[in-house]
Amino acid sequence: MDPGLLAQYLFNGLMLGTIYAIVAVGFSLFFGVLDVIKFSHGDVVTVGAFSAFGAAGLMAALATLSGPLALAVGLIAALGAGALSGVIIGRLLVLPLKNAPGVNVLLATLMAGTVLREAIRLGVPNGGNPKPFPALLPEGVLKAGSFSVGIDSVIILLAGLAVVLATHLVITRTRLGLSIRAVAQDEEVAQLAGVSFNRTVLGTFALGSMLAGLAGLMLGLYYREINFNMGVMLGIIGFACAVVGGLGSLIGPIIGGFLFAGVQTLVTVVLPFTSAYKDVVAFAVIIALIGLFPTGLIAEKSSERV
Amino acid sequence: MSPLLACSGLTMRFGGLTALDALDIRVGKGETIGLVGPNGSGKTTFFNVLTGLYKPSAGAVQLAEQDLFARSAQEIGRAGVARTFQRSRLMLDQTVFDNIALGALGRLDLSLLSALVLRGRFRRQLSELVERATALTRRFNPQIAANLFKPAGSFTMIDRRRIEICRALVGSPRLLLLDEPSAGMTHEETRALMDDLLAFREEMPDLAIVLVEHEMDVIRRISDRCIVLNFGRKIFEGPFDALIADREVQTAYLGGAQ
Amino acid sequence: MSMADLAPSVPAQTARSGGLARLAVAATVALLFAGGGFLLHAEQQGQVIALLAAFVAVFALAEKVPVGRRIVGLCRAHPGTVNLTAAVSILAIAAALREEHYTLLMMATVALFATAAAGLTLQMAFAGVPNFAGAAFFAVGAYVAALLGNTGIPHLLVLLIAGLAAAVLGLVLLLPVLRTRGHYAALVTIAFGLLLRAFLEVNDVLGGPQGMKVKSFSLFGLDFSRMTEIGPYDVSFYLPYALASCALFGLAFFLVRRLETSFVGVALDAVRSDEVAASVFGLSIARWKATAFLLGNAMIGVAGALYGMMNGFVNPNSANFGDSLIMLSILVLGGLGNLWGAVVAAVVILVIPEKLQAIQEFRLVIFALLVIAILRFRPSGLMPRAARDFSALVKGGAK
Amino acid sequence: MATDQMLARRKLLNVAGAALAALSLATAPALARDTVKIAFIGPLTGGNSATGLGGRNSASLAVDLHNAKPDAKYTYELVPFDDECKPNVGVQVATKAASDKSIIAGITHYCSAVAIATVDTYNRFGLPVVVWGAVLPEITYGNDYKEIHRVNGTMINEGKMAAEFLTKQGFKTFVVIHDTTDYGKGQNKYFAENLKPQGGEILATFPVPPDQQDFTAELTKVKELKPDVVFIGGLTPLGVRVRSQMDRLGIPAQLAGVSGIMSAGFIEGAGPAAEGTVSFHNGAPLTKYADGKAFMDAYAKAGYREDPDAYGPFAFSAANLIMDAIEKAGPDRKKVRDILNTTKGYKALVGEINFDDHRQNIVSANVYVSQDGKWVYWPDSAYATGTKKLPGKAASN
Repeated sequence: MDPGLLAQYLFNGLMLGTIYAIVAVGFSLFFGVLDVIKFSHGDVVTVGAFSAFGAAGLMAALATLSGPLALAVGLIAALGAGALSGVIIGRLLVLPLKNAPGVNVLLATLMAGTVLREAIRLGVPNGGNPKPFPALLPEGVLKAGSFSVGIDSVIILLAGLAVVLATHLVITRTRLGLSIRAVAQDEEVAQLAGVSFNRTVLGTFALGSMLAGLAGLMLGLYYREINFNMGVMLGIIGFACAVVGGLGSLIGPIIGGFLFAGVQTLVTVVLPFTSAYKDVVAFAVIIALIGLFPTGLIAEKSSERV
Repeated sequence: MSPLLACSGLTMRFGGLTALDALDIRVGKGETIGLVGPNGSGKTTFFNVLTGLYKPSAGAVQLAEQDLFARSAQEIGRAGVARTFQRSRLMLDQTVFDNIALGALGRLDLSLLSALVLRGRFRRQLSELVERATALTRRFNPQIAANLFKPAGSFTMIDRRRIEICRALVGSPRLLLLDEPSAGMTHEETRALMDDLLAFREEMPDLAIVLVEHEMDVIRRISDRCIVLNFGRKIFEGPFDALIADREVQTAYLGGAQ
Repeated sequence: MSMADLAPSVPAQTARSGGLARLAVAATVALLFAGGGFLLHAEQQGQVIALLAAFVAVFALAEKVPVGRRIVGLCRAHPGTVNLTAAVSILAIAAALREEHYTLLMMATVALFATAAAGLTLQMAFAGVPNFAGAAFFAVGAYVAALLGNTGIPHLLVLLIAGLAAAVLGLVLLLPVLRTRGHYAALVTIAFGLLLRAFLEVNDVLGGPQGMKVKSFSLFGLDFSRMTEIGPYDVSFYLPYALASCALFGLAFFLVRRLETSFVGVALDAVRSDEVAASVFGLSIARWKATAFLLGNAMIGVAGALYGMMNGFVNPNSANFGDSLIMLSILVLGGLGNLWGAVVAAVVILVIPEKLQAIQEFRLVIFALLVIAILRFRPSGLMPRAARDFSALVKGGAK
Repeated sequence: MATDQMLARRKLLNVAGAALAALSLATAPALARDTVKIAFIGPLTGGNSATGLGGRNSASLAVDLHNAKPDAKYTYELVPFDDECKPNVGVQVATKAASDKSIIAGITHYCSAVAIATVDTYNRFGLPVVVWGAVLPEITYGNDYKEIHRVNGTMINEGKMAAEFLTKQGFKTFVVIHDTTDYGKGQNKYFAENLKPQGGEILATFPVPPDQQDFTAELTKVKELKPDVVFIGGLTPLGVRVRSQMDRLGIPAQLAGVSGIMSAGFIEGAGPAAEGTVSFHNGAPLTKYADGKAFMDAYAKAGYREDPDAYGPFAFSAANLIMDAIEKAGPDRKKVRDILNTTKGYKALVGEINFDDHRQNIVSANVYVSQDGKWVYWPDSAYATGTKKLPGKAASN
């Protein structure tokens, strides 16, 4: 195959994988501290995208803002809205249901996701239609033979990888990260050691949901189009990546994300005319992998004491 | 006569860590063994290997001539090994009876046919089991027997321990493994529980018991023989009085403190 | 607090005043069903809201007022009376509303989804095997009905085959489901549901995205969709479907309750609550999880087949994730393990949104908020499952 | 609930504003008139709700305007139902509407899967319905139910027109991306069928799930194949994503789509990249019709929160068609059905409505092009006159 096209596929796969990974890391974080699946995560991505869209639009309407400034405003809006919705859902739904069966939390957050999604659909003017996301990054295309890539795509990819790295640093190097790890290991011991459980949980929710908000902004910048439904499938895929990679670890969901994107891209490349089967194949791979690695590729440390 | 339980060269490795190191342990019919050792010395691991929760790396395990080495938990359970757990493993939402019944399920008719259609056999077994559970629990505390169909979670800690022991006994095991039954209980409660156990012991003279315990008082009162583990190795075996005098045992405990 | 705590104290008292107690139980159940029937039928917003308020009040009374708790205890102590009254009430409602197509359609839908929930109860509430692909197995049943409906095979047999097919398809998942737990197992079923739907849609063998027509159910030569009168009465063709669906639910109810009140039930609960303890005491975790998973899927498949026959079509969209979640919501909202709870929840989840048609595009958001409210304030569901009490089955009472 | 009624009331007041003089005349006789109910069924929640709400608003506008007429015999009440674009929910609400004897007729369905699932129900209950948006041919042609009518065209016309027009423009090689619903699959089928005799060649066909977000993998393949045209068989979200991502990968091909992408949403969503996209749609543009501007004005004045969208005018026309039939026949389903069956030369917003023997409106598809942020009727566009060049042509030249 033409190396340029190969590079193109590789870049597409990397990009998709980075986005999946960022969403999946959020799932893994929540699971780490609280053993819950927060299924509204995908819709928080949408909230982030629409907040950035709204903020950038508002700024553009108020004054003619230059690209970087509008981008900064969009970024703050996406992160803020993501964190806020994460904390609200954590405070009002997840913490109170801490002792209920896991499926209750799952269902409650799923419904919370529906509320977010419907609120966007009903609240944004013509919210049922896709919205064009403004091009806030420098335009321009890098070309090499048949390989062409937008400068903005490169920026988004690098930013995405940087965010994954930054999250790793937050978890391993900061006080919040220490608390998160402590609570994830043993809630009781962490509390005895003076780590505030509720604050840590909410901190984790804020952090994970900020990642989701950021993913929303990145999706908007990359696809230049956002819609109220964009988070649904992304949420499921992110969850799948987190589980396949290994819940509760940080590197697992990242591997899961790239794996899922890889399978999807590969099917389209190898079997282009049956690309409709790519989800069939991707999910079959998921089932097979879980059959082979019942606790994820990066196995969760078994903390069960007999 | 060969002993009831015979472990030889029993070894359990987790990665590079050797949790059990070539253990030779024999338990005779009707014997009560006190198993002691510092934290992390391999006592609970020994139980977990013996009950099939961990697969041993090497060695041999026989229960009354039956080979149980590396068998599944349920095979071992059905062979007549029952246990309690250090951290209570009662199903608190379920009734006392359900918890105790679990101990006997391996020997009951669990076919779908008799559950759904041919209920006569099920009812007979149920009546027998209810009677047996009532008799068992009554010996420990009549209050439990009177409330057999209340959730286990509504009982006090000591009653929960009792229920757990009843669960282990209801299936008439040949070997009973008790993992720190006194954990989390006061002196008085522990004493009362041991009294119950000793009283019960007299009715089941063939039952062999291995008891993990930190309370030396308990060990002294009920064990025929003591075994001390340290770093997965057996460092002592003999009567309780000899244990107190043994130097190696003392350094094992004191050494851990240094 | 748990209502279960109250149950054991009741039988002793009721032994003396059995007749009166039974009457009270029957009256309560009949009243609840009458209310449910009105709700199914009510169209005016005012009526709907008043009925909903009445139900909330009833739940509050049953929980907070001594008399209410007493009656709940009585109901738990007399399951036979409850079930008999329920059956009679359903027949009475069906007879009274015999010409109301839409109401009967909703009644049948509720019964069939409750039947599917009974299958999920075996899997999730008893054995603890998560199944997030309920709608997929439901659709499998309907596809089997579509394929076999025209072949001359008696339709009762088709229902059975549909159940079998759903169970067999579930075998594919058995290995990963048995090897995993919790969220991992949940993902296996989520992935399966998405996979099946995508496959049905892409592949034209089973009709592609348009799906297939399903022949209407006929029993002993009696075509359900052609029944417009019974004796002197004009009836909706949905009446036989409503009755058959309720009968199917009755059967599922019977099976699940029998299993629950047997050693199998004890074994399943143990496997769910504590795999370690269960295996130490000689239970095979794999055997029980597999049993529950396959039996549950079979039940879902049978219900799906009848649903397909009633609707007259099946398509890949029937297997969507959203519908699987609807089934799950029914289970959780009703109270895991309580089948009457599942019926109440099925009404809440399937009928209330339809009654909310007047608020049109705001429907979904209001509904989602309602579910959140229930989960938040009644985390163990509308009607929590009672602890298993064998005392009624033991002759002479060992106590 | 109370707020909801208030909302409805406010909407009514808005309409009153739209036809202030007429209304003041009409209020008095309106009290004496009998009320007749008409059902509207479409997707009001979920992914296709934009079109559904646009249709509902348009139908409700038609009803309000009709009620404001002083010489109307009946007062009409629109009863909206949400089919969620789900076939089983569709059957439920269809049963609900059809078994409610006070409902005389229905304006039904945008989603083809739902429309095809419900035809049996309408036939069984004898409720005459007019389909306002679903384009699957089988809805009218797959049965002989006298109750089912359709004002919009089918995808057959669209596919034929697309194949003819695009080959005539000189395009030779095509790649089709269609969604795997029956809408997308059908569009693909009729386009491909009609393209062959015209001499066009399809290099590749990519069936994709309708909710797919990322098309870079497919489009990279497209890049490799270098077709003249990328043809979209799907709805607006799909169209927007493919259009935006084509840009990103630097694919110069012409984009053409079916009526599913001919919405304000496409132009808004794709932004400047929408320029030059070609679409095929049954019926002529609103401005071509005498009442088009009046409709748009009235719609704007009524203050709906959502746009009428591509199929709003059809829902509006279907509502008027039904109300006029009821005016003639009275509130009797059978009579209304018979009158609807024989519709010929009915002047509607979307042009003249003529039903064939399958009660399918005979329409011819028209070509539209996205120009300067609007969908422009091809003959009127700068592209037809040659001032502008279709992007695909510019690339191939």
